[in-house]
Amino acid sequence: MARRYLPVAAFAGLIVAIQLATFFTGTAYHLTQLTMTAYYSLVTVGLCMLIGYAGQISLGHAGFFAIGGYVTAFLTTCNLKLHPGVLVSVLEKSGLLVARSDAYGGSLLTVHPWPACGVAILLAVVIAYLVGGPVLKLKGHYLAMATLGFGIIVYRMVLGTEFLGSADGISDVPGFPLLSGMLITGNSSARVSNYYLAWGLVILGMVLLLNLIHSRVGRALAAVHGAEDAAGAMGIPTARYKLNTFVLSAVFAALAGVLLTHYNGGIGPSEAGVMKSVRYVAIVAIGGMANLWGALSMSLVLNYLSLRGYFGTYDDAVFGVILILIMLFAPDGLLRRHILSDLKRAVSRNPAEEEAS
Amino acid sequence: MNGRKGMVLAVLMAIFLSGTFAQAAEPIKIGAILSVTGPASFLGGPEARTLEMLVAETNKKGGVMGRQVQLIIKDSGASPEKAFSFAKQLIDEDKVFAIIGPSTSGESMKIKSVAEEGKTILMSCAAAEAIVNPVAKYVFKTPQSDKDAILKIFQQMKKMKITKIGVLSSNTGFGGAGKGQIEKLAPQHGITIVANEVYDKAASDLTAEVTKIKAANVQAIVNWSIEPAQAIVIKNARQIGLKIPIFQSHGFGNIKYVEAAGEAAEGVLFPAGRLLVADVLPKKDPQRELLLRYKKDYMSFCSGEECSTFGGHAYDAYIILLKGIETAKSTDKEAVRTAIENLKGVVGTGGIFNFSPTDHNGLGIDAFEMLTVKKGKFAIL
Amino acid sequence: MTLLSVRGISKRFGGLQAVSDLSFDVAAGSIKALIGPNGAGKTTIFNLISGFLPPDCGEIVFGGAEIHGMSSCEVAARGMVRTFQHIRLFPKMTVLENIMVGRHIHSRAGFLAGMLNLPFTWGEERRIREKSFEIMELLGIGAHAGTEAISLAYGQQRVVEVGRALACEPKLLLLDEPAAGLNMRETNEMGRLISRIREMGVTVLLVEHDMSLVMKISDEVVVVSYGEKIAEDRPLAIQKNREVIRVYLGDDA
Amino acid sequence: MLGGMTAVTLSRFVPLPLAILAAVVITTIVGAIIEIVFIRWLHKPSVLRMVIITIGLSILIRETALHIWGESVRALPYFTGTSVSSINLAGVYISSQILWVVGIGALVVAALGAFFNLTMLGRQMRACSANRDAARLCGIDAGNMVTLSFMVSAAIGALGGCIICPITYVQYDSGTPLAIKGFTVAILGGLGNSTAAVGAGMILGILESFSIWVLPTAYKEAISIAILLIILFVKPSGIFGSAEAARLKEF
Repeated sequence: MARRYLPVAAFAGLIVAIQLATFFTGTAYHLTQLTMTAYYSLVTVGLCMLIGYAGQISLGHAGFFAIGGYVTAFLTTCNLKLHPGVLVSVLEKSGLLVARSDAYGGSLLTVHPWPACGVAILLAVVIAYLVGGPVLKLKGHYLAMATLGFGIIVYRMVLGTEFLGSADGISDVPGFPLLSGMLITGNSSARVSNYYLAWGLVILGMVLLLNLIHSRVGRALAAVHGAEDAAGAMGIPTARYKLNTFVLSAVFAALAGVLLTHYNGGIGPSEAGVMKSVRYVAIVAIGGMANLWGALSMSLVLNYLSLRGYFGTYDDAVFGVILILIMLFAPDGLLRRHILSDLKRAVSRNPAEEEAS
Repeated sequence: MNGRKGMVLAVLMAIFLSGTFAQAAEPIKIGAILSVTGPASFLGGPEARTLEMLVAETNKKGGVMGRQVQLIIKDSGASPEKAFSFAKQLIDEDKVFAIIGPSTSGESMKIKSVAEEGKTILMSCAAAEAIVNPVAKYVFKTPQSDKDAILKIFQQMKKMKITKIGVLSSNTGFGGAGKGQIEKLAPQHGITIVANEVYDKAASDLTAEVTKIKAANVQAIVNWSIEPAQAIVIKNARQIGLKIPIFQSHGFGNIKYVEAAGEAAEGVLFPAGRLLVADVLPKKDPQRELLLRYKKDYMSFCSGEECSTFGGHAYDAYIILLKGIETAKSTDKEAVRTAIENLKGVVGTGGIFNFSPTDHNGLGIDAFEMLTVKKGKFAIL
Repeated sequence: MTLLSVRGISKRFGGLQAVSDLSFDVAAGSIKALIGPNGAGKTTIFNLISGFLPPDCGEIVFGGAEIHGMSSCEVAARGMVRTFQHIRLFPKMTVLENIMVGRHIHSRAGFLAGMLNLPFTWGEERRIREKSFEIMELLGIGAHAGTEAISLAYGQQRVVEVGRALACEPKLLLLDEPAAGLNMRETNEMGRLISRIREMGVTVLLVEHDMSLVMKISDEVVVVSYGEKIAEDRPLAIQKNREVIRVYLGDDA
Repeated sequence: MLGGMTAVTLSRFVPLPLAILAAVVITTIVGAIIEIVFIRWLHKPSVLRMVIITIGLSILIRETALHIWGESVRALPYFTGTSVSSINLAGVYISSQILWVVGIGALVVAALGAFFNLTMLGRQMRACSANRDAARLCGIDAGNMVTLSFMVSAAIGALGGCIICPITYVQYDSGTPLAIKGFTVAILGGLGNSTAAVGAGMILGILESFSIWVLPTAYKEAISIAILLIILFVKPSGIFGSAEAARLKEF
């Protein structure tokens, strides 16, 4: 048990250390990108669960992210004052709606972020079940292409749908009020609280996934991944377990989509793009496929660098190159479990060689 | 404990002081968020090159108010989330004086509130009306409004006695905004829309769409897009034997589309700024000199590449900023912002800018000229 | 009492009639062997019974319920567990973990309980672990608990696979060539193990090539050739059956 | 995309047919180099690995093209006639370039068919796809066959890019959507069946064109993907392929 949670504590320490470091060096602006990184990391660890532990690739997870983001963005910006009706008044009485004014003085009546988030997650779950059922029956490149196809369909839908803003996406999404009066928003004043909130969520997600991996279900998933027919013969409902993991990772993606959309104050079709999905897979691949901590740390580094624009106009190319190199030279990922022993071996060998020479 | 606190204070003081001391000699930082790559690279590419050219020019002349200009270009790849991240970074971290861009309306809309919050001037290079309406204190835009372009087209239609039109638009922000404005303005000008089609911005064949329009028996086609698809529209329309006038948006202002469409482009009508027809403008036109200079400079800077109106938007954004600094005689963001808001008669590539607190675009219908294509070249109608 | 009853099942692959109109019963508490020359369709029969393949026609009744058309995991949940001709241990998992997977159908912590690490799962995990150790001790592989299963010697891998199946506490254990690839000593041990499993109250149906093993441990033998049953009898009688001898040794015999 | 771009660049210096030929040759070489550098030396790569490598490569090629050719749109001139000239076939207007596309497409299919059925090399390649190990035992160098198949498909892709780009233009990112559509058509027709692929391509094109009468045009691209998904769910062997053939190609 301690072994499972020790890294979690260490990671939490790292998060606090980073914040303190930015505070004392007066570079708190780094926290903005780090917060965004946290939400992307949520997608990554969910996907890592699916790829690494259930052994199913998905090249369409940006689709789930976009479903979450777009649903909440649409519901919290669509001015229901313009569409009065029985349904609207019923919703208003039930407290699901909120009247607010936008930044330029116009008054709006929109869905409250909490129910919007609920709807977004629910929709992602339903779609994941509907898509996952038939898709997960496929294998190899058929599975890859089918999930890719799903991602492209979502991309095309948001791009072609007028009420989702077409190519412009949706702007002016309000902050997400939490119970304690905290607000998920990109405003600089709420930077520190949002940073902790986002990473707190990631840590919570990690704890949940680590628990799952070490549970009966995690063992069953590993069995399915290792030898599917034998797992079936042991009474493990392989199809259902794969589907559940797919849905679980879709929920992670959708939740990240919801929260990042509130943080950024908007969402655009680029979040649903194929490149985004490929990027998530690339990060999981470098992290070592079945290695949640690897995926998390690579996500932290790469997303942060990308969001700060370090890769310039080579942003997509960088991820393409990473994918190729990893798949060519280290298909098990850079951060695989025995890297420490590899290092030890290398270290212990070197002095011996030096002595010999 | 006290000692440690004191040390922290001292460090912070040092950082603060070094900041103020350095101010005098430090360059003016101007950030630019442009989609140099990605689906809107045809906007961001020329914009980035134009800015690089202008900044090099300014610095060669000794800078502005004795200070050099430092340009920080961030490639957003047309992703709003990156634009958001970069805007935060430029404002909070680089503490830029102003941001030029983003290239697309979607991105501009998303960082409108970031610029407001960060009290930093944003000179958007995107066209959507919503960027400056409602007016945000710090947000300006340089491209002409869709509305004025459409009004210009409708004026022309009145002259040609056209009342029944078919509308095509791409599914981008530009296309959607144009379509919305056409639908809104057409009834006021006695024009009926009998066919209305939206196509994908990456479409490579639009025969089906133009066939549908042909079936609706219209007197003219209006196509609203900025993508290569606009060349495909005219080609497909002519191929199915449709001979009615075709109007394009000001997004047609790139000679490459004329080249791509070849003979089909002949006779296409579209409103545009005067940049495209600079060499045939009358001598007394106030924009002529600036336009010719931009064309020449851009071509020599980019080794032979023709300039486009998109680069012009960045050009205008930059010269308006400089004008603002010169007028305000300071680099105080607030003072410059007020100065820009009251600028009148600034000659740019897109027209003559007259800003006011309620108009952060500053261009009117006279910014447009009705153009056509004659023998593979743009010409004034 | 009959535990498993196979009634007239057939299976066709394209132009090949792999199994045709096959019927036999397995009595509770017995060891039954399924033998036949290579390509007789023995593994296909196993696949049909254990739900890996649906039969084209016919019925399979297990413990009083019709199970044909059920998936392999449903069949397993009803208490029929199989092993594989080519060992299918779970890679990257220790012997202990492999056997713990066998306890799957006797535990119930799902996705939510697992993620939340609910208290009831702690006791459940402990019981899974205890039971798994018990089985490993029984099979004499307790010392390898922490070893990666597929790094063991071949013979031990077979034992682990049987152990994993036993962890399911099956009513009926299907063993697909349990002695394949084992040496003489290991084969004898496997024979003793199978007899012991029967003594524990588990019914066994096995496919095996090693005739001495089959004749030593089975109560009854079914002989198939080209997908058809040609004999079903006690081992001694089978050894004297002319048809069986003809099938195995050719027409000249 | 690569073929089209190269042809456009070359057509400034040499006559059109020569430029296209050179573009096809160059792309073929690039295809071979990619196979040799990235695929050949991998020892029994898993399909997942191959798929991910291919996706990575497509991104890399696209980004390289962006940095070589920039973001602008290019086009080749029409082979015959101009962009407005069209041929009236029983009241239907068809651009002459369409006839070129159809004609060359038919030629390529015929040539492929002949190659696979009549030449030794073609038969060897089919043997490799059916059973790599068995083919190797028969003395066929499977590695060379894979390189060759990469070259052939690269050449055909480049040729396709050249003949279609006067109509659709070519840009640095015009390859990816075509690749997905190509995969859809290949699956639809059953992998490894070029005649059926042509039929499948026509069906897909017709469905897409008609879809705009029912659905908003912007969803047109999604249609082909949706069809791909449905085919994968219902009959992964393709509508023209047999289940037996598909099982042979199971990975």
